[in-house]
Amino acid sequence: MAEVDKDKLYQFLLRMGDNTLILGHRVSEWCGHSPVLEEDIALANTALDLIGQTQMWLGYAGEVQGEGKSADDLAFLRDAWDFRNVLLVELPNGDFGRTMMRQFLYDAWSSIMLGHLQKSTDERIAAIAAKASKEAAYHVERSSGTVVGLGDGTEESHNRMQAALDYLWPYVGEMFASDEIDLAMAAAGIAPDPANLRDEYDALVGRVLDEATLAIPAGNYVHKGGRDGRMHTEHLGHLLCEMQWLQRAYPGCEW
Amino acid sequence: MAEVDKDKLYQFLLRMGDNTLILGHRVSEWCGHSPVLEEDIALANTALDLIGQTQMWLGYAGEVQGEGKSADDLAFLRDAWDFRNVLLVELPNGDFGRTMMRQFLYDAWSSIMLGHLQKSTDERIAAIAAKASKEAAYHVERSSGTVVGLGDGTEESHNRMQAALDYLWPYVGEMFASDEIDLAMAAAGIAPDPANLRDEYDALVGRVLDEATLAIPAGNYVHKGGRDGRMHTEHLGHLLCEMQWLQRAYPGCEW
Amino acid sequence: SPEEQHFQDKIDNDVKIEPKDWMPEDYRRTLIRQIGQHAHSEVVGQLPEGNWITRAPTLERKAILLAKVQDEAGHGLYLYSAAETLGVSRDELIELLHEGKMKYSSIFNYPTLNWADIGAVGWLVDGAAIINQVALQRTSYGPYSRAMIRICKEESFHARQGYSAIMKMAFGTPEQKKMAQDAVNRLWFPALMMFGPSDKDSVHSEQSMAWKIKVKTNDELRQQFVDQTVPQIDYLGLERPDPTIKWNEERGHYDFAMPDWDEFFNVIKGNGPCNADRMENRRKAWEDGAWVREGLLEHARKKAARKVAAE
Amino acid sequence: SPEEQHFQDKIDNDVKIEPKDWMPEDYRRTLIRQIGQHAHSEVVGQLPEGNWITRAPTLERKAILLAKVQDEAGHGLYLYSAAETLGVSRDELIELLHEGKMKYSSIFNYPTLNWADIGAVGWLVDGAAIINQVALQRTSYGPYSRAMIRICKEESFHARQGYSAIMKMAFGTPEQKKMAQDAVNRLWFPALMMFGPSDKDSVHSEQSMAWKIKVKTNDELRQQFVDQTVPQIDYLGLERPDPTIKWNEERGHYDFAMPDWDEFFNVIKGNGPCNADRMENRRKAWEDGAWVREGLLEHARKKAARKVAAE
Repeated sequence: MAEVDKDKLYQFLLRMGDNTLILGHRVSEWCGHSPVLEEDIALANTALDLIGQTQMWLGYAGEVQGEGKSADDLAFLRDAWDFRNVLLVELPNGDFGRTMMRQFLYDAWSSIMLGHLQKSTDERIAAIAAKASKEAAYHVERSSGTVVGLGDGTEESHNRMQAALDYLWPYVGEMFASDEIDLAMAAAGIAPDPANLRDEYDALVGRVLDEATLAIPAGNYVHKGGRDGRMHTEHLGHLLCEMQWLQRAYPGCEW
Repeated sequence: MAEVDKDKLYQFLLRMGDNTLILGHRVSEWCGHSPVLEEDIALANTALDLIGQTQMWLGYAGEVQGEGKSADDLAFLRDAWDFRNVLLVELPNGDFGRTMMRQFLYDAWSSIMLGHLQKSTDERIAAIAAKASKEAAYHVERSSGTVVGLGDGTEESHNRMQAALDYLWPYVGEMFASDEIDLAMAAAGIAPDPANLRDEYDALVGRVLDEATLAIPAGNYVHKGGRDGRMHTEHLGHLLCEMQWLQRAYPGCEW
Repeated sequence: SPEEQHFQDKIDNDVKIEPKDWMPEDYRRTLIRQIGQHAHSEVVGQLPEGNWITRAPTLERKAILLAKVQDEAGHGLYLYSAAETLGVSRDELIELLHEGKMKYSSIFNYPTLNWADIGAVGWLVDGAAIINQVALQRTSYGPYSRAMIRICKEESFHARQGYSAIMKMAFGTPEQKKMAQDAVNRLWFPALMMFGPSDKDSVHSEQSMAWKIKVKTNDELRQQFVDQTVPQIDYLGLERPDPTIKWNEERGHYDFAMPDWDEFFNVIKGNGPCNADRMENRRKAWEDGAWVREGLLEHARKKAARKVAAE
Repeated sequence: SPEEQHFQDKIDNDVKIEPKDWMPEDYRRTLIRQIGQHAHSEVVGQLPEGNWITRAPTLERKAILLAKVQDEAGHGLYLYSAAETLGVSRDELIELLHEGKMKYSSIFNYPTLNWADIGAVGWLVDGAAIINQVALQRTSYGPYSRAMIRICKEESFHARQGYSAIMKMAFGTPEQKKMAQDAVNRLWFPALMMFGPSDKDSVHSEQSMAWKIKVKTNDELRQQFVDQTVPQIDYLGLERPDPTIKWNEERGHYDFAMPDWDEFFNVIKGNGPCNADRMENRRKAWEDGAWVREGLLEHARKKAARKVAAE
């Protein structure tokens, strides 16, 4: 493995782990409230996989950082501005359609990204990706199925899915934004330059949305600011109030 | 003023202050989301009055407790089980109808209670009540007007107000539950026995609901557990996550 | 009738009744009620635990809780399937629940108020459920019995995890220990209520015992729960939530106080601390999800039609 | 025409135009647009501050913030009333807003992300607003001018409170200071945008100046804001959010960098960080409240009818 700036690697790992942490949290909010029992099970399962991935990503991030922090420390004791997830995953669930569309847009990226990361020069990352890839492949199969089913369902379900896509699409671009951290990872063979994944993504997403009879909205404005922490949405702070409550209110406990 | 157990007086003050704190918080959640601009103003004003009353009640509670705690310490650094508000005020806002019905049911109690407290043998309490009474009189005038307007409005508004009343009514009784704390306050002339306020309350509420063409639901089950802290609702914990976030995440700051 | 005789003979000889077998209408009705309630309990039971998923204090605790809630939804599925073998659809059962015509376990009408409640739910509530369910593995209706066997395995795992979670709390900081005590104090009597009224007041018991829909009496199961749980409370160093609990050498069992049955019947009637919220939540989920169920159904129809057209 | 001449004479002589006076259609239209946007800004402006009301760190801060938001809603009322004198109803204006046909100040499409943002909004955003509004006290349309006079008094109170709040942060713990810096960094350029595009790119400016709907140019007002604010930033011990800021002895003003006007026009077009959420919130509030407005209206009708019947 080529030499790489430790802080950049740490930032990269935060991006991976914060994505799964925050999305896993959002998905877990559905618990007991989904449209049908099979979906309660599937959503809990997705959240569970994402939290499991978080433990691996943030666990490794803590090691790389070298300040003795555990995955839990990173998850529960940072404030919003230190989170590095893309904005897409912190958006509120909205209706079931918006949740599943967000899941699909993320799963498509994640399955591609993890595929590449299996070939990472960093063995730890390759190992995490190998495990997470299997889950991601299952997730994207499931969420694309739901997007197709609801997009090509009734008029109402079609309209709701189109509205979800319209709302979420401006947040997709951030997953492919490259900065110096990405370039350093790419140079060291640790991770692909996200910009290079876009074609593969567009092909996958295009095929599914096509089958779902949904149209990618016009306009190419991209909302960014999550993966570099420059400007999260207002939603993240509220999410953290809940997520971090116990660790904040009772610091220093074992649970 | 007769001798009174300091801890009982402290508990009594918490009950008063936690009611206004939690209800003020709930009402403030409406900010910018109410049905019409005049209501945004009115709700903000109500919340503001209630927070002002909280400062007085909890400020005095801290003094009586004698551990050097400020009103802010009591508001932001206790966990759910230490709160002594009635369950009614911690219930979620629901629709605007439920919020205004809850407000009316509370305002009616509050205006009566504060009227009696103006004659408290405890001068501090009498002074707080004198100030708060004026606000409460205005609040109950306003909320009863809205309850009448919506109860005796369209069929939909009538049905929604009746549903709100059906949901909230089982929480009314707790405001009139007496325990040894209340009896000690009554014996010392500090506060009335809440049980003795019920007739006055029923007369006021009955008159307004009558005009609103709303029917008090049958069944006399009473939900309790807030004012003695035995069993709050699940809602209070979530409310505190938000309300106490900054004080918990950044302890020991001045704001 | 000879059918009835044959049916009762099978039961008496511990031969399982299967869906296609003849069975008395009352047996069918009683089973539908019992299995349906059991299924609803699994589904509604997601809510009090779900209440803490977003506040789980560590990633591992969150994962454990998610896995548990997922299992419970899965149990709901098995049980609705078992009920369907009796000729009632899942949607019909859900409708009855939402109309207030079917019940679910009264325990889920109590709130989860601190993190230790999550441990206590696993330990006490799942612990009580298992005692019921282990007995029900021998129930006379085949599909129900098989569902119970499957469910019991997972439940005992949950109960162990719950105990380990509350152990952390009981042996933790003073605040954590206080949470654990608070949880046990609040959940003890509701857990005892899970076995139903005393045998002398139990409406359905006698016939159910004869049909082996029930296998042990409410009071037998409750005693078993108390005997198993009191030493655990002691081990945790917590105060017993009922000061009258005392070992009775003669009986070889703990004596204990019965829960407040007035409260129990009030909860059953809908007056529990959370009944209104639980049902509001479930109804809203169902109504909000209508477009999803309809959309997916319509898609399946379209797909089938396209397949037919292509053949 | 003589009417036009008479109208322009009044303007030139600083005689206020009143609702019943003759006025050119374009003047009326421009005023409706400007006052309406201003009113919408007050209403939408409740949202970014409301975002922190439930998290205000002390009771006093919560009270101050509630009072401020209440004032803003009140300003919305005055301004809708001023617009109504021009023959457009509040409901019509709100409908235009919800359809995306009217705008509100682009600043409210930026998020409030930490508690210091609340101080910074009072100090920078209200500070910028006041500079606009002080100038507008001399605007030619009477009701608008009077609304501005009333509003300015309250706004300057808000700006002082905001500054005092951010002072606590800037002089507080390192984390608090970091919050203050973060807030200033994020809100500085959006605050500069509040004065609108540079004079050379401003579409409506020339005619508006002639009609004294505007009294100073965008760039004049922006310079005034910068000159007033930079010393405050320095006093707080915060880094200047724009490293090119520099005192220009010759001009007697600070030099500074213009905001990214591409970003500005994107926000105006609906692509700001919060546009979609703000409008979703406002539309939802309006739709959810329909039954309330209808109910109260119907009650008023009934009451009036009863009164007539009784007479």
